[in-house]
Amino acid sequence: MSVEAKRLTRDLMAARLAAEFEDGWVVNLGVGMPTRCSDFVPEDRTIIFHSENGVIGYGRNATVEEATPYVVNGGAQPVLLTPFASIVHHSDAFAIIRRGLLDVAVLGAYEAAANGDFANWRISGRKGGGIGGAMDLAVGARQVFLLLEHTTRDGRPRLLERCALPLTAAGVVTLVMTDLGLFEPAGDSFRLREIAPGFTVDDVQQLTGAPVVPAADLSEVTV
Amino acid sequence: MSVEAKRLTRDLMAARLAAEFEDGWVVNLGVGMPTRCSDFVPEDRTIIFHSENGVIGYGRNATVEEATPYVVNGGAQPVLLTPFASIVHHSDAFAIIRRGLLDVAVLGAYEAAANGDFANWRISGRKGGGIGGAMDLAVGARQVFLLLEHTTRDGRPRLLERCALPLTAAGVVTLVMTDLGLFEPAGDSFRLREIAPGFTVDDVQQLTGAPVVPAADLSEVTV
Amino acid sequence: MESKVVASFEEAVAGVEDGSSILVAGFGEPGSPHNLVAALYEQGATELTLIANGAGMTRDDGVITTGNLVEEKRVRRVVLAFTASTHPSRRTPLEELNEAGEIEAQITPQGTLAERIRAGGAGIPAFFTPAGVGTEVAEGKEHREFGGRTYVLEEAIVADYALIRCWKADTFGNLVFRRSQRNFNPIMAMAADCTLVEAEEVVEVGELDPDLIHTPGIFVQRVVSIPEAGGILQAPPLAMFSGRPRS
Amino acid sequence: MESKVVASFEEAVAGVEDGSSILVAGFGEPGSPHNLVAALYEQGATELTLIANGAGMTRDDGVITTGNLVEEKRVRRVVLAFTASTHPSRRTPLEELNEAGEIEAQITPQGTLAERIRAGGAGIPAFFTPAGVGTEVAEGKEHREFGGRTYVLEEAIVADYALIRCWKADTFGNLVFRRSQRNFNPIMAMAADCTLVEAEEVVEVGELDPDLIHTPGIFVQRVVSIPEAGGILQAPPLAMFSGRPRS
Repeated sequence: MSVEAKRLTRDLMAARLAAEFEDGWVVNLGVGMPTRCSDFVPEDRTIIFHSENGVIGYGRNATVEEATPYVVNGGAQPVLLTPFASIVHHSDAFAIIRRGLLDVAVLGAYEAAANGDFANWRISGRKGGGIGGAMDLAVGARQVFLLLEHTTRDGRPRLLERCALPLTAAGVVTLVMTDLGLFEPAGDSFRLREIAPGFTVDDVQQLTGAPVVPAADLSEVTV
Repeated sequence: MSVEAKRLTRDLMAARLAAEFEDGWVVNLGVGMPTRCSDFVPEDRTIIFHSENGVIGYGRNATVEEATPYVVNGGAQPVLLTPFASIVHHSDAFAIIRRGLLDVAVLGAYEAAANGDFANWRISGRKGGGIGGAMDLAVGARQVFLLLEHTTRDGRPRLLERCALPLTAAGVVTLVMTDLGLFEPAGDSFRLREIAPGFTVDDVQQLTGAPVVPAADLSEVTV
Repeated sequence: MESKVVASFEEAVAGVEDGSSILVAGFGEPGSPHNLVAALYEQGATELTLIANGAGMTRDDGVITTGNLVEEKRVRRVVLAFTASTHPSRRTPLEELNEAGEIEAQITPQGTLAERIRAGGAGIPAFFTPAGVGTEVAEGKEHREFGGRTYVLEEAIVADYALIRCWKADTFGNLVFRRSQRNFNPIMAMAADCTLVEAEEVVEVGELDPDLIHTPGIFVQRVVSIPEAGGILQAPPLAMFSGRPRS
Repeated sequence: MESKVVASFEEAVAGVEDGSSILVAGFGEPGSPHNLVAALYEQGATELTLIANGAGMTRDDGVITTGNLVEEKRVRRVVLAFTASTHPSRRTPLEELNEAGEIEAQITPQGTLAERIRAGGAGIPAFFTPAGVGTEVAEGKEHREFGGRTYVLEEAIVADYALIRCWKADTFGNLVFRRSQRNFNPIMAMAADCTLVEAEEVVEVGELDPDLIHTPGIFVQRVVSIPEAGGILQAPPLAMFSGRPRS
């Protein structure tokens, strides 16, 4: 690992994942890092952001001046409405999810597994947890993208062969963005599509709990 | 039967049944004669008429001049809205029914039985039928009132010990208004509470397919 | 974002395949998609499944109804709350085909029908309901007690298409219904893979209050403006008055 | 017809019995009935069951939350989508009581929670849903396949009371919510035997467009005008911004 190598910032991770959204997609952003994605939609695309509280068609996060107590995203943060926005109640918001209308749900996670499982609702050793909308989103959305830091605070890998924590859903993850790169769960390994500038595949492998297989067209993460 | 005895008119039957509604009741009126009841609410009471198509709080039937294509009751007839009206969709209209918020459903019927069963969806000898909202109303409303002619066109009784036609619901009817009087299903007989002017209990018994037991305080039907 | 507005009813129903399942909204006149039904009639698709409140009636005033589709044997199956007339003296084409065994007619209580459609639109495959217990319509279905009361299991309805009529639509497909027009429309819009809408007025995005929109545009695929496409704005009323002379 | 408006939050929560089950609406700040929660806190009812999105947090700015009811052991059971913090460094009173076995905490996916409440309000006792299949929350529950996919049976939630916050109410109890305020409010209003509402504004009947009313007044028992009762109109926002400096 070269001395100047720096992990990707949260904004860079969010922006890179937002670049995956295709024009016209319906997208749900989970609490935490994922909610940043609505700030980074490429200008040539219209994304319909859906949130669990029933806002269909919000846009970027509001500034302190723009914020109102009436419009928030799934992370309860103030956002702006688009002109095509509509509002439904909580039950109908999840009807939309289960009906299969979401092109992608972007979720945070504690652990992502090579087999597409993920865990994001209970911290190790704790009783209870926070499921929120994640289990509905994980089974309802056509794709699940994860956005998480590659390692825990004490340096242990979050990308694993199999999850150790209780699952949120099994076999649903299609793309994983970390501060070290962009990955696809490939069964027993993670396929590394893009890598953070300054890091080598070997650097990434050492911080990952499952085999990392670089893609033939591996490139650096750029936005 | 005295020569001058006349069966009650449809308006009189509707008006008599409407007089049973208590102030503040939520009431659903079935297709046919029952929809007339909203024209005969006593002036000292406010009734919240609910219809299957999601109109909560309509009032009397509209005149030809007042009618709009936008406001109809459960019989698809133009009605007026009250100032406290609200609109929901069909599924929520039936949510209200099943949730138990209706004080009474007034329904038409082919047959009413002494045990509280009734039949109003399939004509004898025909295939298929018209259930409409009747089965939901019959199990959801706190009470079911029936409004029907006492006999068929060829003079056979519609009030029976047991229904011959396929049931709409079992054991739910609490009051039956016919053009001969006001009855309560009493298990094996009908209790006659009020009788059409000019008719005797014996007249009524001869036109009824179950025992008719006059109430101790039997009176004439008046509105 | 591309507008969902198409220029004609023909264009709206283009591509409806033989064998499609179709939800048709409306309760009485309000919210009935007469223009889309007429376009479907012209379009020619056959072997259809129709899901609606009723589909029995034909009219003699030139307005095409689902009854015409039934009469011409374009429908092989119906799911309805009314499969026959409730008046002994009236008979519908549906009833005659049903008695002749030439159509499959499933009758379902109206509230169960609405809830099955809503469940389909909500990704709920089945639910328990009290309606119909102890009657013919519950025969052969699973029964279960909850809290001492008996309920019957009913399965969700989804369909290939929904034909919808609304008051106002924007170009994104957000819909507003006026008064009794709402009825089955919002839930049917949710339950179809392809939702086709005839609107009394089409406006630009941003003109509808987000709090007033009854159907979010993500449920809608195509929108036709009735006045711009030259459709019937209001069909002549059928015998809608209660018969009491009012003045 | 009698008005449903009462003069104070105290009057609204009067009679809430020990052992009651209570739905508390809100998602983040919008639609959270802070004044009714504070009045319930003062009222003293205990042995409560709370059903809400979360009930973990207490605040240090004087705003009373359901977290305070939990902290003072007035709650014996919760049904929530969040029973513990998702941040390792934070701990809530609920989490501590839960670990000590002093409260019964049922966790349920948020969509399942919303649908269970909606089912309760719709007289549907149980339904199948795909959420949670293959995870801990589905353990011990009935599973069934529909169309080749596995679903889990979930039961409806009804409650004695619902605490609701809205934008406008009329004296009949018709309610309108503004934007994200809607969230759980309309479905919780349907699922309670007694629905208590704090409204940012109370108007006369006839002032609200029937097409815009989100909750019909037949679901509502008592209404309090927040400004007239001297309540908190907007609680100070908690840390709601995403952390990115914006200008």
